Amino acid sequence: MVVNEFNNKLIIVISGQAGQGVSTVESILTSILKKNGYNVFATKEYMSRIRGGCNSSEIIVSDISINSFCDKIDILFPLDKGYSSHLLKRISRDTIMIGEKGNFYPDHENIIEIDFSSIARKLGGNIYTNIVIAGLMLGMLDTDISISEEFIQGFFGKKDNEVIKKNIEAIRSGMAEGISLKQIKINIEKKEFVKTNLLFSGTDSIALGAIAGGCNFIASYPMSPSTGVLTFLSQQSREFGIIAEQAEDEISAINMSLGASYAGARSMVTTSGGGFALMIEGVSLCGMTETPLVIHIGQRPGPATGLPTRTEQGDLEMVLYSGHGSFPRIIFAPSTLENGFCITQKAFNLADKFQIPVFILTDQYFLDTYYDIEPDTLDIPDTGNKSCIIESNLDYKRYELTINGISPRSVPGYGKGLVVVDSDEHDEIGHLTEDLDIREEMNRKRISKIEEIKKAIIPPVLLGDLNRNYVIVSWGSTFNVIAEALKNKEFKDIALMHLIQVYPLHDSIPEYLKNKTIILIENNETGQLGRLLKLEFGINIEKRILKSNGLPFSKEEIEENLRIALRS
Amino acid sequence: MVVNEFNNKLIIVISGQAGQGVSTVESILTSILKKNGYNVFATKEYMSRIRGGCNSSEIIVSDISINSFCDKIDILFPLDKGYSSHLLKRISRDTIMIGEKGNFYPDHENIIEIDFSSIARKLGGNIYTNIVIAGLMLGMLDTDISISEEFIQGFFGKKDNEVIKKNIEAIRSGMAEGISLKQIKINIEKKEFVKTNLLFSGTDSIALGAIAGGCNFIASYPMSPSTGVLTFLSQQSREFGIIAEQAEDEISAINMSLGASYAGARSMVTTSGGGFALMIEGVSLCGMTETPLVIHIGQRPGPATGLPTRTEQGDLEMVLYSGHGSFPRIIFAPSTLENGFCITQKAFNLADKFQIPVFILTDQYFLDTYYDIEPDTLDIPDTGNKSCIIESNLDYKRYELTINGISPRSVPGYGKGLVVVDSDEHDEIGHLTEDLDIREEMNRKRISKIEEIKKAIIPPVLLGDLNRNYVIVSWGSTFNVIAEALKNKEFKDIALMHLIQVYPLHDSIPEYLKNKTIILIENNETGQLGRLLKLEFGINIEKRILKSNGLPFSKEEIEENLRIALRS
Amino acid sequence: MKPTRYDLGNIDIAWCPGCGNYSILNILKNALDELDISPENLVLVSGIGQAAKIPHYLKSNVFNGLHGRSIPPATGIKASNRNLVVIAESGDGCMYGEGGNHLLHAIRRNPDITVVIHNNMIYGLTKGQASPTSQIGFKTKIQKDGVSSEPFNAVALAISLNASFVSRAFSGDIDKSKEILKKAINHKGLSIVDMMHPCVSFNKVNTFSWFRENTYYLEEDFDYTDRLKAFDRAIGKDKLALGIFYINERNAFEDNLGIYRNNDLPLFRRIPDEDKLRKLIHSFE
Amino acid sequence: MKPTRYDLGNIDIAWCPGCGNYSILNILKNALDELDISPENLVLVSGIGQAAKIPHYLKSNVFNGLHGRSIPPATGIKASNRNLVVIAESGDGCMYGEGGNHLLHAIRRNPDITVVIHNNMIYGLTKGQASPTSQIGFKTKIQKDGVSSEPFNAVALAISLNASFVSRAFSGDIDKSKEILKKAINHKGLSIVDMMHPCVSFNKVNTFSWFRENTYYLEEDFDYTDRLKAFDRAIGKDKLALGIFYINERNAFEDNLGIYRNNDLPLFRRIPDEDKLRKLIHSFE
Ligand SMILES: Cc1ncc(C[n+]2csc(CCOP(=O)(O)OP(=O)(O)O)c2C)c(N)n1
Ligand SMILES: Cc1ncc(C[n+]2csc(CCOP(=O)(O)OP(=O)(O)O)c2C)c(N)n1
Ligand code: SF4
Ligand code: SF4
Ligand SMILES: [Mg+2]
Ligand SMILES: [Mg+2]
Repeated sequence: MVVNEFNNKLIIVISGQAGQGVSTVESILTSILKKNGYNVFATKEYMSRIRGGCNSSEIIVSDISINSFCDKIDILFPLDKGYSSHLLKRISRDTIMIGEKGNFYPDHENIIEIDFSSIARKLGGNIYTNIVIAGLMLGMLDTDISISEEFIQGFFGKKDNEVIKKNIEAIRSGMAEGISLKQIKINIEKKEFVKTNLLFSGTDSIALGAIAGGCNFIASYPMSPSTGVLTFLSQQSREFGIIAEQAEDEISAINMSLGASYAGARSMVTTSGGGFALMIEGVSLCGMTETPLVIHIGQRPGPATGLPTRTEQGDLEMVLYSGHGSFPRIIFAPSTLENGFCITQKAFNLADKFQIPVFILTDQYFLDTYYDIEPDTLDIPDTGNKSCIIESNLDYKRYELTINGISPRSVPGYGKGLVVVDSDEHDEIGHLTEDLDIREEMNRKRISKIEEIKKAIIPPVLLGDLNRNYVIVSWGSTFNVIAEALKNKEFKDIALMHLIQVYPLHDSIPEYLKNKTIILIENNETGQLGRLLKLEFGINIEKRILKSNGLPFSKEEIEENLRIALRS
Repeated sequence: MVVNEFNNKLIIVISGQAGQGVSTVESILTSILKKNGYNVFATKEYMSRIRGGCNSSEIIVSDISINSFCDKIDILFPLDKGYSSHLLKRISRDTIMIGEKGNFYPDHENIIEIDFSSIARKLGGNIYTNIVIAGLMLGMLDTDISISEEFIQGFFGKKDNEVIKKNIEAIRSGMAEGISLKQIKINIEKKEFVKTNLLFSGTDSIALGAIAGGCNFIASYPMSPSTGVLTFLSQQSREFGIIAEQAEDEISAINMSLGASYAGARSMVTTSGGGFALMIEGVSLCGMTETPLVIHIGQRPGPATGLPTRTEQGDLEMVLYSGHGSFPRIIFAPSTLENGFCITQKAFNLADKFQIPVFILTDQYFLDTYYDIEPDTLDIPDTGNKSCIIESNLDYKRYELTINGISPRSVPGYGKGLVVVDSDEHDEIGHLTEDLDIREEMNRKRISKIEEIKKAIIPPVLLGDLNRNYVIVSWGSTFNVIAEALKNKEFKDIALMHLIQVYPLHDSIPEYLKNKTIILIENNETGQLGRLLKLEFGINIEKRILKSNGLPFSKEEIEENLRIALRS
Repeated sequence: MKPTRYDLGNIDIAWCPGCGNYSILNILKNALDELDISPENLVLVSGIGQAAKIPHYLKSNVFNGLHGRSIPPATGIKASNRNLVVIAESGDGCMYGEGGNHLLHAIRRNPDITVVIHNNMIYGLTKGQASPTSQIGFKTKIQKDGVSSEPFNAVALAISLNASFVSRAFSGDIDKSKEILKKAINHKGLSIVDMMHPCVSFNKVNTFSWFRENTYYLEEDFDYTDRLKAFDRAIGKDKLALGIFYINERNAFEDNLGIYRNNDLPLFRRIPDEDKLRKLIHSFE
Repeated sequence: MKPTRYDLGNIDIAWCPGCGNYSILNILKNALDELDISPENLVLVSGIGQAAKIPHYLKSNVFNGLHGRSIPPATGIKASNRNLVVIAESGDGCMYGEGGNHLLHAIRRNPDITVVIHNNMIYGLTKGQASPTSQIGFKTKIQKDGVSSEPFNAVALAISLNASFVSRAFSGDIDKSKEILKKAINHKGLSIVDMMHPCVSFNKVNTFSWFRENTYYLEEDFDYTDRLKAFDRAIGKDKLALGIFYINERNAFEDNLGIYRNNDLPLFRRIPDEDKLRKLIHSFE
C-alpha cells in the first residue's frame, strides 16, 4: 500500500454538476474544520446554469493561512463523471481521486473507490451523499465529532429533528470511512486561536463593511456575481434598519439610491459591468448633484453578457471614465477579506465627506472566496458620529462656494432651509442657470474637491524591502495569491506594490518604482492599471502578466510567470 | 459723420429672445449673400428654452473663406433689450449697434437707431421685422434684388402669394434703408464661383455623409444637439429608403439599430453624452456580436444634463472606454463640413468592413455652424458595391476564426446558412459556450482585428512646415478657428497637427512632435486627447489651452492664448 | 394669481408666454397652500423637459434629476423619510417615454408619492417631436408621415396595473384640477395625475380649445372603486374623461418596509447599532 | 417528442431536468413545423436568463442580445427585412422587469413580431429572486418578508395599450399552447404570448399542479374583439384565464413605413441612389 502523506497543507477539490451540492460540501467542511482549529480557504468556479454542467470548489486545509487559489489538487472528489477542460488540466498523476465507480477520469490510476451513494442510501437516500463525503474528510483529518454535531444542528436548524439526526449519522458514517482510510496520512497542526476566527466570504466582507459604514439603503437589480451583497443586506434589513429594494432595472436602482442619499440615507448599489453600464448616466448625476453614493461592482468577463459566472478585473477603465463631464471620484479595490470590510466602511464615510461617488471594485473570485481571519483585524469604528449632514438655516445654499469645494450638506426636512439639487448646471442655491460664469465657478468647485480627496489616499501595500530589483504592481483581489507566490525563495529579488486605492493614485508610487523592473499582474486583457500608471506618472511597464479567460490566477501560474519574467 | 469702413470682412451678430427669429434672419441672410457671391459663415449660441432669454447668431461675410467664430462684433442687431453676459463681453466701443430705441446697451455710443418695427408694421405687422433687418444688410452690401426675390419665393414656397409678396416688400424696404446708410461703408469683393457653392451646416454634413455611406436605418431618441441628424434623415426617409424611428429611449435606439444591422441594414444612432451613457451596454453588445454600427455623438457640456444647448469636446474618454470587455473601435471627429461628410460616409464603410462600432464625435458648435464650400470637395464615391455582406452556405459560421480576426458576415435570409450571434461568449457558429479555451480564442480574434484597423488610420492634418518650433495638437471642431488664428504672422513659428481620427492614433504622430514644444488645444476641462497621447506614445504636454464654459473657442481667444504660450 | 407662500418673487421663468405650464404651477401652489404643506417638508422631484423645470419656480426642496428618471429618486426619498411630502412632476416624454419602466413598476410598488405628468402630447424642450401621447396622424419634423403608433393611454395603463389612485386633469380648469391634485396628494399610496395642457409653441393640434372640446368630466357620483368601469371610461373613444377614475386603497411601499415597524425616525436621524454589528460579526465564528 | 426539422441533434441543454422550458421548446418547434417556416427564414431573438437560452436549442437564425433587450432588436430586424419571421422570447424578468419600457412601446409601435414570455414568476438564472409576476407574499432570499408589489398583469396591460394580439398559455398544455402560438405567429402585428411555466428549481409555490389548479381556458366562443370583456377576464381574481384574450387588427409598424411603398426589397438588397444624392447635395447651393 502506497501511503500518501500530506504535511501542513492539503488541497481538496470537489467537482460535480450544478445542483449536486458541491457548495454544500464546501460550506459544511470549511466551517467544521475551522471550528476544529484548522486554517481553511475555499473558492469556487461554476457555470451559468442551475443544474448540470461542471462546477468545482477548492478547499485548502492548512496550519497557517494560505488564502490563495492553487492549481494543484491533492484530493479530488468527483460527484459526477463530467469534467470541464480547465479542471482536467489541473489533475496530475499524484492527484488522488476519491469517489464512486464511473466518476473517475478514464486513465487515472491514483483512485480510491468508495460507494458514497450506497452508504447514503442506507441512511435514507442519495441526499446524504454530500454529508458523507464531508464526513469522510472530517474523519481523515483530526476533528471532534461534537463540533460537527453542533454545527449540523445549526445548519439544518429549521428542519425537524429527524433530518438533523440523519445528517449527523451521515457525518459519522463518513468519518468512520475516513478514519479507516490508511492510504492517506495527513499531518496538519490545529491551533486553538483559529477556532474563534471568523469565516466568511468576500461578499460577506463587503456587506458587513457596508453595515459598519452605516449603510441603510440599497436598491439594486440582481446580477452575478454582485447579487450576494443585496441578499445579505436584505437578510439584515430589519435588524439594522436597512431598506433593501430590488429595483426594476439598474437605472432605477442608481436613481433610487441617489434619491435616498439626497434625503439622508447612506446608500449604495451593487452590480456588475453590464448593469453598471446602465448606471453611467446616474454616475454623472451623482457627480453633478454632489450626492454621496457607494457603488459596488463585482467584475466578470465581458464584452456584453460574456461569461456571467467567471472572474476578471476588467472594469477599471470603464469605471474611471464613466459619466460625461468632469467630477471627482474614488475607486477602491479590496485585497483581502479584512480589507473588504474596512474599505467598504471607509467608502461610505468618504462618499459622505466629499459628496462623490465612491466605487468598490471586486470580482467573482473575491466575492466567492472564503477563509478564516482573526476577529480583531476588523476595525469597527465609532459609527455614531460620522455623518457630515448639517441642519440647514433659512438662507441655506446647497452649493455654497467654499475654499475646498465642499459645500455643507443638509437634507430636506432637517432645518429651516431648502435643499435644491439639479442635474443642470446650477447656482449656489441649486437652481438651474445658464450663466456661463457661474458654470465655470461651479465646474471648478466640483473638480477642486480632488485636492481634499488626495489628502486621504490609501498608500499602496508594500511587501519586501526596498532594495530588490523587481517590483510587482497589482491591485484588488490578486493580493493573496501573489503574496503567497512570493514566499517562494526563488523570488527573493521581487517586491510587491499592491494597490487598494486605484484612483486617485498615491503620489508615493513613482518613487517606489524608480529604477526597478516592474512586473504588472492584472486579471484582465490589457493591463488597465498599467495604463493608468503610464498616464498619471509616465511609468512604462514592460513585463506584464495578464489573464482573461475567466479564471483567477493560481499560485502556480504566478510562480511560473514570474520565473519567465526573471529569465527574460 | 464718422464713416466706418469694413474691408474684406464684416462680422454681424443678431441677438434676441428665443422665438424672436434670430435663426430666420441668419438663414435668409447667409443664403442670399452666398447666392450673390459672398463667402459666408454663421454660427449660433442659444439657451435651453423655447421663448425668452437671450440667443445670438454670428454671421461673417467675407471675400475669402473665414469659417471660424470670432469674438469681435462689427455690427450688432439687438432684437431685444436683453444681453447675456457672454455676449456683453464681446461688445467693444467700435461695435456699431443698429436697432430700435430701448434695445441698446445702456452706455453704448456707436448706435444707429432704425425703427424696424414701424417699417414692418407699415407692411402689415411685426412679423416682417426680421426680414426688414435682413434687407437692411442686403442693402448695405452689394446684392441683387432678383436673387433675394427668388430666394424668398423658395423660402416661403408653401405659403400663399400674398405672404411672398409682403416679404419681398420687406426685403426691399430694408434694402432701401441699407443703401441710404452712409455711415457704413463695406468693401467686400464678390466671387462668381461662390454663387454655386454649397451652404449647409455641420448637422447637414453628417446626415448627407450618412446617406452617402448607405445609411438606411436610424433609431434614436431626441437629444440636443444631435437631434438634427435624425430629423434630416427622417425628411429624406422616402426619397432614400431610410427607416428613421424615434425610439422610446436610447437603450431601445441602440438595440434596434443593432438588430437592423444584424439583418443587413446600414444603421446608426445619434445622441449626446447623457443619452450615450445609456447606450454603453449596447456598445459592448456591438463589440461582442461584431455587428457594424455608426454612433454619432453631438457633444455638449456635462456632468449630467449640464448645459444642454452649449458646446464641449468632453466625451472622448467616455467613448473610448465605453463598454465592458475588450473589443476594437474607431473614433472620428470631423474638422470641417467637407470632412464631416466624408468621415461619416467612411464610418459606415469601416463599420461594415471591420464589424465594429465606429464613433463620430461632433459638438454643438460643429453641428450648428454653416458656411459655404465648393461642391467638388464632397467626394461621392461609388456607393453601389461597398457592402461586405456575403451569401451564406449551409455550414456557415458567423464567427469563423480567420487570420485577421474578421469573419465573413452574412445576414439572415441570405443563403442557406444560419446567422447566430450571441452576447455571451460563443463558439464559431455563434452558440453560447463556457469552454474557456474557446473564450480565449474568441477574445483574441475580436481584439486582433485592431491590426487590420490600424492599416486604415487617417493621418493627422498638418499645417505649417516641419521646422517650426511649436506644434499645436487639436482635434475635431476646433480646426477652422485654429487654422484661422495661425494665419496671423505672429505665429509663424507654430505648426498645427490636427486629428480627425482620434482612435486608434496614427503612428506618425510621435515623430511629428519630437523635439517640439507642444501646445494642446481642446474644448474641454482636462485635455482628454492630451491624456491619450501620453498614454499611447508617452508624449508629455506642458502647454494647454483648454476651455469648458460651454462656448466654442473664438479666433481672438486662440490668438491671445497662443501669445501667452509663446511668452511663457 | 393669488400670492402663496411658495412664491419665489421675481424669477425668470423659461416657459413660453401662454403655456399651460403656468396654470399648472398655479394649481400646484394653491393645492399645496390649501393642504397646508410647508415648503421645508415638501420635495419636488422632476426629470428634464419644459415641464420638469417646475420645481425651480416655487419654494420647495428640489431634486431635479435626469430625463425620464424622476420616479426612482422620489421613491428613494419617500422611503428614506416618510415625513416628507414627495411629488414627482415631469413631461409626458419624460414620464411615459424615457421613464416608462419606472412608472410601470412604481405603480406596482406603490410608494406614497404623487406623480403629476404635464401631458402636452409633444416633446417641448427638444422642439416638437411626437411624444407617446401624440395622436395617430400627428405630424412633426421627425414623424413626417404622421405618428402611426397607438397613443399611450396612461389612465388605462394605470388601471390595468391596479394603481392606487388614477386621475386625469386639464390645466385650463384651475379649480377642478386643484381639487383633483389635492386629493392625489392626500391619497396614501402612488397617485397619478395625467395633467393635460396645451403647448402653444409646438402642438398646433391639441390646443386649448381642442382640450375644451374633447374633454368632459366624470359624473360626480362616478364609482371610482369599480376597476372595470374605470377602464371602460379610460378607453372611451369620443372624448377624454377628466376626474378621478380609480382608487384602490392599499398599503404604501414604505409602510411595508420592516424598518419602520418599531422605529419611526427618518433614516438620516438614525445611528447604526454597533453592538448588533459586533454580534453579527461574531456569528461568523 | 416527435422529431422536427429544427432539431439540433445531441446538444447540451442548460435547463434543469423537469423544467417547463423543455415543453416550450417542444411547443415552439411543433408550431413552426406546422406553419412550415424554414429555419433560414426564422429569427429568434432573446435576452438573458434561462428562458433566453431557447434560441440556442433549435435550428434558426439567432440574435441573443442583452438582458431586457430582446424586443428592440426584433423590431429592427423585422423592419429591415419583412420576409423574416421574427420571434422574441425571454423570461418574465427580462421582458417585464428590465425590458418593461420596450414591451410597452413595442405594443404601441406594433411591429409584426411574436413576443413569447416564459413566465415562471421568478428570476431563474440569478437563482430565485422575485420577478414582476411573483405573487404578493412570495418569499425569496431578497424578498425576505414576501413580495409586497402588485404582480404585473401582462395581459391586462397589453389590453390597456390596445395591443394587436394578446394571449396567455401554459407550458403544460402542449397542444393548446401550440395552437395559441401558431395563431400568434400568423397574426400580422405584435402578438403577445404570456407563456406560464413552472420553475422546478426555485419556484416552489407556482408548481405544475398549482398551474393546473389555478388556470382555466376562455370559452371556445369567447369574443376576443371586445376590449372591455377581455380586460374583465384579464383581471379576474379567482383563476388565471388561458387562451386568446384580445385581437385588434391594425397595420404593422413596417407596413406604415414609407420605404416599402414602392419597393419590397429588404434593406440588405438595396443599393443607394447616387443620382438622388447628387441632387440633394445640389439643393444646398
Ligand atoms: C437621456 C436623455 N435623453 C434625451 C434628453 C433630451 N430631452 C430633454 S427634454 C426631452 C423631452 C421633453 O419632452 P417632455 O418630457 O414631454 O417635456 P416637455 O418639454 O414637453 O414639457 C428630451 C428628449 C435628455 N435630456 N436626456
Ligand atoms: C443588465 C443586466 N442586468 C442583470 C443581469 C443578470 N440577469 C441575468 S438573467 C436575469 C433574470 C432572469 O430572470 P428571467 O428573465 O425571468 O429568466 P429566467 O431565468 O427565469 O428564465 C438577470 C437579472 C444581466 N445579465 N444584465
Ligand atoms: S414649448 Fe410648449 S410646453 Fe414648453 S413652455 Fe413652450 S408652450 Fe409650454
Ligand atoms: S432555474 Fe427554473 S426556469 Fe431555469 S431551467 Fe431551472 S427549473 Fe427551469
Ligand atoms: Mg411634453
Ligand atoms: Mg423567469
